[in-house]
Order: sequence, then C-alpha cells, then structure tokens
Amino acid sequence: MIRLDGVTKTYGGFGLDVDVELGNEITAVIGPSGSGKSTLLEIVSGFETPDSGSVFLNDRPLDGVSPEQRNIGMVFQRPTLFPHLPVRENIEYGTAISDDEIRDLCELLEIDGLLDADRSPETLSGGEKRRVSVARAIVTDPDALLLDEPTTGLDEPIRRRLKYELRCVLADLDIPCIYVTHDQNEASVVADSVAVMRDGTVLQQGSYEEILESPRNEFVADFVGIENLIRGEIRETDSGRTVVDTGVAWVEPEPTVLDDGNVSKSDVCVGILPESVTVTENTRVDGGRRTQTRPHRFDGMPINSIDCTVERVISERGSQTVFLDCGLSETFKAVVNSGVTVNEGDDVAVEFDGSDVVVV
Amino acid sequence: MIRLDGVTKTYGGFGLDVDVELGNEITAVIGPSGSGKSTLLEIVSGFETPDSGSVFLNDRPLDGVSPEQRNIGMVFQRPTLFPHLPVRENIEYGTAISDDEIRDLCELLEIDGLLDADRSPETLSGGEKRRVSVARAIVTDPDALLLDEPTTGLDEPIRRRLKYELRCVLADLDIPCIYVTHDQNEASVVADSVAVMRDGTVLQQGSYEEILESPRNEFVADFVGIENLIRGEIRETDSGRTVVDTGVAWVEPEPTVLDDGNVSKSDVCVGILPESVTVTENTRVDGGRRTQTRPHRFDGMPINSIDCTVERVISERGSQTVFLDCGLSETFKAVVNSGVTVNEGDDVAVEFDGSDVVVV
Amino acid sequence: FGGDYTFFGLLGAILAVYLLYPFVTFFAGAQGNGISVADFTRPEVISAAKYSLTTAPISTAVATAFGVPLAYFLSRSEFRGKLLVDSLVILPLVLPPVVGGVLLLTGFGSFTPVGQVANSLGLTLTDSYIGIISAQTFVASPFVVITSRAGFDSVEEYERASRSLGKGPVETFFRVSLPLTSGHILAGVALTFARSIGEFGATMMTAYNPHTMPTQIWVTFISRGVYATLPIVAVLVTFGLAVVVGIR
Amino acid sequence: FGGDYTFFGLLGAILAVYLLYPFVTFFAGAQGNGISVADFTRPEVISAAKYSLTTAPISTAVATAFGVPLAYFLSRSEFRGKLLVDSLVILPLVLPPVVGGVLLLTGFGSFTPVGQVANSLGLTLTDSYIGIISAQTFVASPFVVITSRAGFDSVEEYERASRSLGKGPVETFFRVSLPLTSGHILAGVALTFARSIGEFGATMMTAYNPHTMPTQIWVTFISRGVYATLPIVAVLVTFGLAVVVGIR
Repeated sequence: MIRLDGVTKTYGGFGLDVDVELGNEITAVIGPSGSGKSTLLEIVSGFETPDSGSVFLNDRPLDGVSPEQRNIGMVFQRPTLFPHLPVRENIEYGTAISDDEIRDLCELLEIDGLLDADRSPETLSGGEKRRVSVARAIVTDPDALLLDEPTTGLDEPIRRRLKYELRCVLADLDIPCIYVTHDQNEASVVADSVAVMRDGTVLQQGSYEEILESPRNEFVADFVGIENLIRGEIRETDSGRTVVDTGVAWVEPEPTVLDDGNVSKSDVCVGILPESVTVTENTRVDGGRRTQTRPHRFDGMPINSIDCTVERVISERGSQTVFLDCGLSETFKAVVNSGVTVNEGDDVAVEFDGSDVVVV
Repeated sequence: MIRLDGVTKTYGGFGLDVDVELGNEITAVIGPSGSGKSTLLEIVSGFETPDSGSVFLNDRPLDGVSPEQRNIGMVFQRPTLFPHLPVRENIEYGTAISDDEIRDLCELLEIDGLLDADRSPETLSGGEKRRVSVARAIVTDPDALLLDEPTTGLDEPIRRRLKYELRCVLADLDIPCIYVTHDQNEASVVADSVAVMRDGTVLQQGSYEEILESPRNEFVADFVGIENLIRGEIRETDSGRTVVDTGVAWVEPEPTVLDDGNVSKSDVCVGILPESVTVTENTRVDGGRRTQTRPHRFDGMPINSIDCTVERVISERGSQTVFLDCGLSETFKAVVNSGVTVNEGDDVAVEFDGSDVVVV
Repeated sequence: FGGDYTFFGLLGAILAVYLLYPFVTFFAGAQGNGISVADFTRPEVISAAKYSLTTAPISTAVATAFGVPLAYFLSRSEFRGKLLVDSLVILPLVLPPVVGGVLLLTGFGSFTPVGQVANSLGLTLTDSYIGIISAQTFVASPFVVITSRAGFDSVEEYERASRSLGKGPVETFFRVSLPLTSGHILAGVALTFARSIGEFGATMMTAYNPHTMPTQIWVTFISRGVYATLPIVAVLVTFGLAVVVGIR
Repeated sequence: FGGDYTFFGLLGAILAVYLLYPFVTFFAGAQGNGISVADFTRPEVISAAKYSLTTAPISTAVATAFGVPLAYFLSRSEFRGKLLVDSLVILPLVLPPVVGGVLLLTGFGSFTPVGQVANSLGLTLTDSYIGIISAQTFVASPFVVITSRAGFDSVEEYERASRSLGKGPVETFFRVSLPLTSGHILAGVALTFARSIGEFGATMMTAYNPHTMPTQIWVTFISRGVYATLPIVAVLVTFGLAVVVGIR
C-alpha cells in the first residue's frame, strides 16, 4: 500500500497537492502533460522531496529515506538499460539470482532468448528493451513498482501486445503498481483502478467503469472518452418531467439524477458515449411522400434523440464511426455496427437510452 | 497527383524502393519505425535526392527541383513554428495575405483568437501550435501537402478532436496529402486511403476497408488491427468441405477462397477481427448436469467456433474486451457488447461468421 | 536529487579552492604593495589597452564574418575533405599558441613571399597591428566556428519549414537560421573576443611590439615585479568575468 | 540537404585557407632551411620534451582526479554559491594565461606564505617541476571539468535506475555514471592534456626555467630563428592532430 498524506510540492508556476491511497493493485495515473504525473512518481521514488506531507509504503513513512533504501522498482519512459552491461547483467544489476530463477522470469516476460552470451542491450528491439527493463525492476522483489509511460514510442501492434502482457505480469506481483500513461485505453487494459490528474491534483480515483458511470466533471468525462458532452439547463416540462434542455433536444437521464439533490446547479453538461448511441434514418419514403419519423417526442421536443446530418462515416474494424452535425457547437460522434447503413449527407436521428446518459 | 516512379534510396543498411501513385486525396502512410515513411516524405519534399527514379507532381518531374521551388507544403512532427516571429508572421511567412483571408483561414482552424497583437508561438498550447503550423503550410496554396505525425505528443482528448478537424480541412484542399502516422486509428479517421510500409517498400495500398477485407500478408493484417491471427493448414474434410485446420477448430471462410485458386500454399493464416467475434457460454446447467453446448460442429470438430477460457475482461466505453486462452500460442481477443456477461475463468466458445474471416 | 554527494563535493572543493586562491592572494597582495589608482593611468597601461582594444574587436569581427559562414557550410553540406576542414577548425584550439605564432611567421613574416608583397604595398604583417590581428584571428576563430556550428546543427528542421514555404537557402539563412542561432553565435563571439584579448603566445611571435595587454603584463612583470601588473590584470579579470556571466 | 550553399562555402573557405596556409609554409620552409633529423636530438629539444612529457601527464592526472568529482558534484547537487563555482571553473578558460601566471605567482611564489612553508620543507613551487604543473593545472583543468559535467548531465536517468535498484550514490557513480561518461571524460582528458602540453603564458611566469616545449620554442626562436623550432613544433603539431582525431 502506498499512501500520500497531504503531499505538496511547488516549483516554478506549478504546484502538486495530493492526498491518495493506492492499494496492492495496479493504479493507472492519467492526465494531460503538465498535470503532475511524473512529479508524483518522483516523490514516491524519493528523487524529489515534498515541501510538506509524507509518503507511506505499507505504513512505513518514507521521509528522509533515500531512493536506494525504499525498495521501490522503477520502469522509465526510456528503457534506460545500462548500455555497457550485457542483458543478463542488466537484469541482475539489482540482485544476483540463480539460473533457474532468471530463466523463469525471462520466460514469463518472453525474453528468454536474450540471455545468450554477452548480448548487448543496444541490439534489442524497442519491445524487448521494455521487457528487459521490467524484468530488471521486478527481480529485486520490490515493495512497489512505478512505471512511467513504459510503452511510449513503440509501434502499435507491439504496444497492443505488451500492454496486455504487462497487465498479467504486474497483477501477479500483488504489490502497489503506479502506471503513468496518457492513453486511457492503455489505462483500462493494464490497471485495476484509475486516478485522473490535472493541475497537480487527483480529480477522481476509482475503477475505469466507476469513472465512466459517474465522472466528477466535464474534464474527467472528456478524458476517459465520453466524447459527446452537451451543455444544457435543467428544467421541468409542462407535464412535470425533469429534463436537461440542450436547445436541440431534451435529455432525460434514467434513473433521474436531476431532481434527487445530487445535482445542485441548473447549468449542467450531459455526456453520452459514442458507443451508446444508435443512428436511425430520419426520413421515410411514405407513399412517395417523405415524412420524418420522430421516435421519441414529448411536448413537441425530441427526448433522448437528436436530429442531425451525417458529416462523415469512417469504417474501421467491425464498426463505423459517424460524425454528425446536430446544430451544436461540437460535432456529435456515434460508433455503430458495421451493418447499419449511413451515408454522408443523410438526415438521421441519434438516439440513446436514458440510462447511458451521465450528468456532470 | 504525386507519382514516385521506381524511386530508390540506400543508406546505411537501409534501402527504400517505392513505386506508387497518390491521387488528390489524403493518403495515410503507416508502418513501423524504420520502415521508410520519413525518407519517403524527404524525397517527395526534395530534402533528399533519390538514388534512382523520379518524383512527379501533377505530371511535372521534380528531378533537380529544389525544395523551395516544388510548392509542396509540410507539417512536421515538432510544430517548428519560428519562435522569433509572432503567430501572424509565422502564418504569413510563406506569403502575405489579406486580413480577410487570414481571418477565414484561422476561423476554419479555430485559431482566430491567436492573431491578437504580437503573440509569440511559444505561448501556445500543443494543439494550437499544430493548427498554426497547418495554417502556415496551406496559406501558400501548395500543390501537395506532407504531414509527418502531426498529432504526436498531444494529449488524447486534444488529439482526438484535432485528427477529425484535420480530416475536414485537408479534404477541402483537394490536393494530394501524405499523412504519415503510426496509429492505424488515426489513419482511418484522417485518410481516404492507406499505404502500409515495411522495410522501405509499400506492402499494400488501398482504402482502409479494402485492406481490412483482404490484407496482403500477416504483417499488414496485424498492423491494421486484425489481432487474432491463427496459423493452420488447408485440408479437405471427409465430407468434401475445404477448411483451415487450426488444431483447435476448423475455420471455413465464406465465400470460400481456399479452393478457388487464390490461395496456393497449404500453410495459411486466418484472421478474425476482435470486433467480429461473439462469445457464448459454453456450459449449460441442464437438470443439474453440466453439458457443453457445441453450436457448430462438423465431423467432430468445431467449425468457426473455438472453445476457450476467459483470462481477463476489460470494460470500456460501451464494450468489453475479452482476452481468451484458446490453447493457441497467442491470446485470442474479442470485443463484445457491454450487455454480454462474461467472467474471468469462464469456459466459453468464441464464434465468428465465415464471411468475417480473412485468409492470408 | 535526494542523495549524499559529500564525497564528491570534498574532492571537488580542492580543485575549486586551488582555482579561487590565486585571485584572493593577488588582489589582497596588490593592496599591500602600494599599487594605487594612479597606476591605471601609466602610459604603458594606456598604450597596451589601446592596442588590445583596437585589435581584439577587429580579430573577432574577421573571425565572425568568415567563421559563421564556414560553420553554416560545415553544418549543411557534405563534401570530400570535410573531415579535414572539421579538424583544421579545431586544431588551433588544441595547438600551443606559440606554435601558432611560429607557423604564422613562416606564412606572413617579412621575408616570406606574402610578407614581401605586403611590404611593397606599404603593409607590415608582423610587429604591427596586422601582426596582432593575424595571431588573434588564427588562435581565437575556432570558438565562433564551433559554437555557431552547434547552433546551426540544431535548427535544420526550422530551415526545412522555411524552404518548404518557398524561401531559398540565402533568404532562409538570414530570416530563420541567423536569428534562431543568435544565442550560440553571440556566445562564440564572446569567447573569441576573450581569447583574442588574452592572446599571448602567438602574439609574442608575430608582434612582440607593439605590446598588447598580455605582452605588457610580461614586460611589466620582468621589469617591475608581479604586483605592478595589477592594472592590466584587473582589467582582464573583469573582462573574463563579464564573458563568463555573458555566456550563461 | 538539397540546396546551393556555394555562397557560404566561398566565404568560409577564406578562413579555412587562412588556417591551413601557415602549416604548409612552415613545413615547406623548414625543408628549404636545412633542418634535418639530427636537430630532433639536440640536447635542448630532448630536455624540453622531457620536462613537458613528465609534467603534462601529472597536471592532467591532478585535474582529472579532482575535476571529475567536481563536475559530478556540480551536475548533481544544488547548493548556495553554485553559480560562483560554475563561473570559477570556466574563468581560467577565458582568462589570458599570463594573467593566470601572475595570479599563481602571488599565491605560490617564493615570498608568499605558502611558498615559504614549501621552501622550509625543501619544495620550490616556482621555476621547478611543481611550478610547471601548477600553471598547467590552473589553465587546463576547466576542459576536463566542463566535458565531464556535460557527460554527467546526460546520464541522470540511468543513475535513477541504479538507485531504484538499491545502489547508493557512490556505487552508482562507479558502476554506472563513470562507465557511461567515459567518452566525455576521455575527451576532456585529451583536451586538458593538449592544453597542458601547450601551456606557455602561465608557465613563462611560474616556471620560465626549466624550459617546457613551448618555452623552448620561444627561446630557440629568439636565439636561432623561426625554422630552428621545427623539431618541437613538429612534435606538438603531431600531438594536436592526435587529440583532434581522438576526440572525434
């Protein structure tokens, strides 16, 4: 367990102010550049000293403990393998282990072919370097492991495999792992829980699903991929339903959170995942006459349904991404099945279920 | 139109050998690092001279034409805005334009707020810098535009918007745009067609859909995201059907391409997109007895269906990614709807339609 | 960085103290040896300052005018013999200045062909302004070439941007490369100037007369002892400090 | 790079030719002035070579032994007065060597407190081996400090890796930092050695006798003319070339 207890650090115009507890699981720290992710790692690893507050590792305070005495493993953005030592000596730099142990470890990380002779780390591919640097970090049996964007700079297919394999290896360690990344997909694959940072603070911490279901604010929602964020105002309709009036449609979350005291302001933002949307043709040729279908309407306004025009359709990997002009300031995005026929220029309606709507 | 006619370039251990024609559309060039993407751009832009062959721009040969006389715009990986010139002077570096024109351009790129006074490019955010560098490149009305990973280093939410907006701006130019990226999703969003490079050659060129439907080889299939690639052998079953025997199941593409002369070798690889797979529970409690359901079987072997165990389920953005152990050397990956209930450790069957199988 | 570097600090402090100590003893000792403000206006001090301050700027200007284009050419072009020119540019840095002086004498001395041609035109290439400048330029020009080149090496992508926007190499050089590398070039100019004004070994050979400041220090030291050099030393130390602060 | 850089090449060629020409005239002229292989074995040549080759390695070793720890300390630690030490380390580079010699005389001359203590112990700090070494060390040590420091600045992340694997600062220094920066340090050692062996201005002050190679060039030039310096000049030019090739 790692606990940061009122840790602050100021330098230049930047200030870190963090108060979190991370269990024996993999926590992804995500956030834009400059949000303090790396500073957080530097404070936990001991390379930076906080201005105030303390770091605890399994309830042992780390104040004044130098990096080499913390027993915290690190995997850096650049693999930082020692170029003057062969692969095996790199792995055993922290502690010498038996031939059997090293073989097991390398099989686990699929780098067993790299121990031959005096192979230099500079002859390794990008993916191999990362694996070796993970092996080097976990061979010392650390009490915690910090990883700083370990897949940066790798080609996509290699990265795709590595992140899943890292997940498996790290989960088996059963120690706190902090995994800094700027890619929310990577966060969801590798980590058990996610901490979203901005401007030096942790905005929200929880499982990826929890954050998707109730993001704390617009920034978090956008960062985890709730790309359709529409501003509106809470109002009661003539018939007594409480909805968010977005100007182009009413949005009614279900179960309603608008009048249960959880939302106190009247200007809110509703968020809908592109994947939670269906797109239906909005015009029907009806005996030669085109009539618009209005699937969900109430008091003259569409509910949980917006009329729009298809701007662009992109087919990819079993699905289509549809960009839509809904008369809003931002393009609306929907991910639909390959089977659905949508063409650029079509007038369509997007529909979504009230239960898929988040309010922030 | 840009045509590279037998263009070769050798240096160090690396050789480029390219013969392609790119129309007035956006072509994404994807491929691993070191595949020659950047060298291709350098030869088209004139900063490198090919060892042999010629580059043609709208049928005009560019041999011996210096970069500044080619009228080819460039957007670099680093934004390379001139730090000693204000934003507006950066945009007008290539050619001075009227206030109205520059205002229209900046509105299009959503950077109209940046022209005020003598704002220095160093005060801009990463996303703004990219937009300004695109504005600077297109203001000279170039005959072609080259973009070298223009979204690198941006935070995910910014990158997501920028790539779609780039798509819209570039498509309106109606000139050949070469867009180098290592991200196949970005390629599919931005480009009309894709060229996959490896080891200095273009392996395949076509629309993203075409490549997904018939990738030329395993490398291309993997690179565009057909992550489940299973090796097998073509054989005829006792009942005369031609299938790929993967050891754990028979795979039967539909329409069959195995005996129509298109596939000449007997050792092949079948590819299935993670998004084209359904996962069904494999055990049914039947009056207290567990019986296995075998949805598609033939001559005792499952067809287009593999028994496996769930290794890990990751929920994200309206779908779940399921990693499965099928007794193959690689983990099988399926992306299924959020509604499907799968738990780690479950015995399940993955099924896929013969029409979703590609053979390489 | 969170570590204990006392061990390195203690070893390093010995060198730091060794480098600092002579400054302290000199300025402390000069006070105790009756050197006054009046000594700063002695005719030989004024004369040496005049010669140094009229030659070093010219040497620096010449080194910059030709060294910056050379640096740019080396940074951008591949040609046969490039390695030779690269080495030639560093050589005066690692060569003892007296050697530089000897070499220059054989190239431009009064009895060499070049020297005789110059004489017939009324120019004296040694023991003259020109002799001082030729020694300073030979010894000091590498600084501006090396630092400018490092600057030019770092702005290639900006130049590509300029070229792709339709600007040729010369326009690109003046509108992009030069402004972006002005920091590097200025640092090189400062170092070249410092080296020029402090030049002693080569100048002793090519122009013992008229005395520049370093030559005058030698002459004063021989005739009147070490503390009598204070006025010139003080001026040169001040210059040195200004350059060190300037290039940071 | 696909461009026409003739303009820059022509300007730059003027400086390149100016730097090359004296080498040609010297070695061509020496041949025509009856300098033979026998001159290489003249007693004053042997003696000067002996003094230079026994002092420069010691100066280099001293500068390295204390300069590398100083560089490391400056690279890793923040402390009050760091800017002062940073400047102090560059200062001898931009200061005229004669000034360095004057300063050293006031610190270690025979009539200074330090000099007198040394005398009573039987050590002469000026006009001796020690005088040569003290001048060379003062003037040449900045090279090894500056290049080593650039090296140490570039390996911080490797050190963090080592520290995170349980190794303390000293073990990390010897197992990681030192091997990874050996290239930088060797370049610094080469430059320091070249500067030491070529040292003239400061050595003239602190140890005119015994003559090192540069001093001997001066003495020979005064007494026997420029071409008589060929043996020592040839040795020093060869050294210089070796260093230039070595640091590439």
